[in-house]
Amino acid sequence: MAWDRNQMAERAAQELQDGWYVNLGIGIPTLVSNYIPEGIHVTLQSENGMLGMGPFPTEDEIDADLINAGKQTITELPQTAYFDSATSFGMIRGGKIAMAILGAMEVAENGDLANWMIPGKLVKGMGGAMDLVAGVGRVVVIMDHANKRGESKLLKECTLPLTGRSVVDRIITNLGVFDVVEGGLSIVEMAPGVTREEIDSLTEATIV
Amino acid sequence: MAWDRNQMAERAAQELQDGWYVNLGIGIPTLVSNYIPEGIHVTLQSENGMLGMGPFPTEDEIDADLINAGKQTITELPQTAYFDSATSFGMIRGGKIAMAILGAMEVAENGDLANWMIPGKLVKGMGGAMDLVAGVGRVVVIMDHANKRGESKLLKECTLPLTGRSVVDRIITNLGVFDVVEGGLSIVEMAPGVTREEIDSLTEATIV
Amino acid sequence: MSKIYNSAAEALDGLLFDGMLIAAGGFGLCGIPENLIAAVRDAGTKDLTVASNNAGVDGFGLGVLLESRQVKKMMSSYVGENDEFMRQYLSGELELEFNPQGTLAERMRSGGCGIPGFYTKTGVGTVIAEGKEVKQFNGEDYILEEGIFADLSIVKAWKADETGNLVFRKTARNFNPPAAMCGKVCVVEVEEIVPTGSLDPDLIHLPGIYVNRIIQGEFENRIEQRTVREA
Amino acid sequence: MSKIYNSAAEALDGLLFDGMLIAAGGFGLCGIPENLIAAVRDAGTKDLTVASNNAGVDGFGLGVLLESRQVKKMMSSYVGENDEFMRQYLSGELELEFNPQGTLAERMRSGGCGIPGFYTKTGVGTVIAEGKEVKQFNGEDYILEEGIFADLSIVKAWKADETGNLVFRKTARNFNPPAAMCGKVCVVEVEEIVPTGSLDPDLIHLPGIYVNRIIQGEFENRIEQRTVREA
Repeated sequence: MAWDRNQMAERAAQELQDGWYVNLGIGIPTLVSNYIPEGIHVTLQSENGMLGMGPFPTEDEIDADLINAGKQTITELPQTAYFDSATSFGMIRGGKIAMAILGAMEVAENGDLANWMIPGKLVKGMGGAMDLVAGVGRVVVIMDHANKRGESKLLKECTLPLTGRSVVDRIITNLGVFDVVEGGLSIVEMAPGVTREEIDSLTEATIV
Repeated sequence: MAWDRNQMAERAAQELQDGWYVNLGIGIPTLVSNYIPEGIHVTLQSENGMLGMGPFPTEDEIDADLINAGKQTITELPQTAYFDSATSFGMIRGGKIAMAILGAMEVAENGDLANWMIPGKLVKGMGGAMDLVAGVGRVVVIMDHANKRGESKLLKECTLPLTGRSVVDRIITNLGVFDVVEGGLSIVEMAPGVTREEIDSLTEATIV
Repeated sequence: MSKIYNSAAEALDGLLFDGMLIAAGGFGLCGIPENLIAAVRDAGTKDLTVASNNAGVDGFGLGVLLESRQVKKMMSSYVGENDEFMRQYLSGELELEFNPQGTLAERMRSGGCGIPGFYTKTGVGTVIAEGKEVKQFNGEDYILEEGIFADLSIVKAWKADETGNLVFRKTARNFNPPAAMCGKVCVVEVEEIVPTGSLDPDLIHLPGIYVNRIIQGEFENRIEQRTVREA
Repeated sequence: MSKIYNSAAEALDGLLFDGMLIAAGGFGLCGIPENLIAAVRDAGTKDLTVASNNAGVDGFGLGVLLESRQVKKMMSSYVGENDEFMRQYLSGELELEFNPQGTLAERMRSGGCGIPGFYTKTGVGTVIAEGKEVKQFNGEDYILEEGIFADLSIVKAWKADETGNLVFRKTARNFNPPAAMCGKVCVVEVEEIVPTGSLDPDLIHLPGIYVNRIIQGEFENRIEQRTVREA
């Protein structure tokens, strides 16, 4: 049984360590905050200028001046600190964020990441993605193993314009967990019931 | 009659314009704040991290956390703002300070300034002087026209290590006011009773 | 010499010219100088280059300057939340220079701090690096990014005192301080102008030296994505 | 995982090694991490390079590390307020790298912000420019200065909450935030540790992400130049 979105997020939450400052991307990565293990305290950064991001507000708490990087209304926590965008990306570029968990369109076996544009389609921009992958200590990608046409998203080389070169450390897909190592990807863990043969047949990247 | 220290400071105060942010160096420049003309409001920057520097404190007001760039105890004003050293020199380097009034050992006719070290003597460092002359909008020097040996401090070329190249706009000495212009220094004003002949005989720099 | 002006139009008087570069604060629709943007539209200034993280939405924020065709070029990290932007961009009427978000913020701060260029790892090996100088530090590649020096900054703050000392509120701070820093002239709209001396000198986010003109604005405070949980 | 330690010695445990680079906050004797400096002296770590605007006075501040001969090199903008410094420097026992004050502050911030180099006009045409790359922007010369990446930052703040969010007081802020940013590890001494939630999130000078360890210090708050006016 391959993992579903929530199970992928739950598995990703196990990557977190106590005391870490973490940036979660839009989409499945956002769900990771629902599964943070007991006893693990992490502080979430929102790159528009906030450490200590809280949950969505109740209707009464909504504040137009308090949004996350996905432009959703959010809340603050007792440890929250606000700062400007130059400071925010200073801490990202400076390696102060221990981990970013991001979505992706493609990952190559050398850790190249593509997650910001598809030529010929609507291009909205990279936002903070290039800064995050260049700066944070560890980059974990969560994505489906294959695209809608059933083609592997773990590739020998990315076909789409890159977000960063050799930046991904670990990939969590619906089929398992993979590390970027010398020579290709190594299997860290397989989702329950998923076989090595399945992974081999659904993966273009070299599995070592 | 050549100007004395206080008259030089008073003359320098006439350089100030309403609304300006200004940095005053140590020594005679500090006296300028005593002569700011009525109706002219200037905000003094202290490069260790303060805008809106007030007068020295009374004995009761002394605060070890409140000093100026000369490490003297000072006070704050209603418009005061504090900031860190990177921000402070960001505004200096970025040209946000309209004018610096500084002391000098030598000024050359092309505006070169030397005011931080004498080889063979005790070298304490340039502090913020190089940043100030490189960054502020207008640099005015106040200094005696001649050194203790009677030699001109307005030179064809500086002999001491430079603080900055072609950075001085105007020089106020005990003999008069001089602008750095194409080809040398031009006389803007002479102290009462000082003659052109006196200036010529006491000035090595080309007077144009 | 008062920094306080009665209206956005008055505060922009004499500062606008065709072909100028304007840096604008805000992230999405949060903390945008909506009054000043409207006044730039009313002034009709043309061929603008606008450095701003986003480009507003249809009919609000910088979207109004796109509708009126006053913008020649955007320098942004994330756009396309409005149809008019995409129409003009795809038809070649609008130039677009993508900047990684952190690079854009740092380029603004650098311009304001007299730093014409800095090296960053962000974008190395991507289209962002094309045409940019690459330099190695400790055996790793970095690209040169240039400071942004704007003709005018338009920003939004929460409070200003009469000398222009500014305080921002929550995530509405975002690009406003770096945008304010990089302009030759900076005009600020605020929710409240307070008497000088009523802000704690230790708690000022942006000192008044960066602020040339101030207006009290009226704010819609529109929300892009209203997300809530059960009470 | 608490960031709060019981003593300066405990807070530095495991972080010190011979030959390391330490960035220290403070301007003159204002806002210096006096408790942590004393603990570094007690630990006896040798061959230190210290990036700090000043070098203390005889017997206080960084002066104590000079007396104990633990410092190999200073990176500073203004020194020589103590005789021991000058003696060691003139006899060649101590290396000294002068940095213009703003360049030093920006080099620290840059290191903390992942910027390995930036261009500045400060020092162009002076001894400071010797051996540094010169590059033209808009026809003017600028020199390349490199970011400082310290092994350890030691800084002094006024208040910290339990997560390390910091607030500084008046001109004691000075080099402390940039010094804090540029260390792999940052240890802070404060006058007061307050409960998390008691600092206003809008009014934090340095977020806790930059702070690894915190101690409550005891402070002499020595004044270098006591200047007063009549009451």
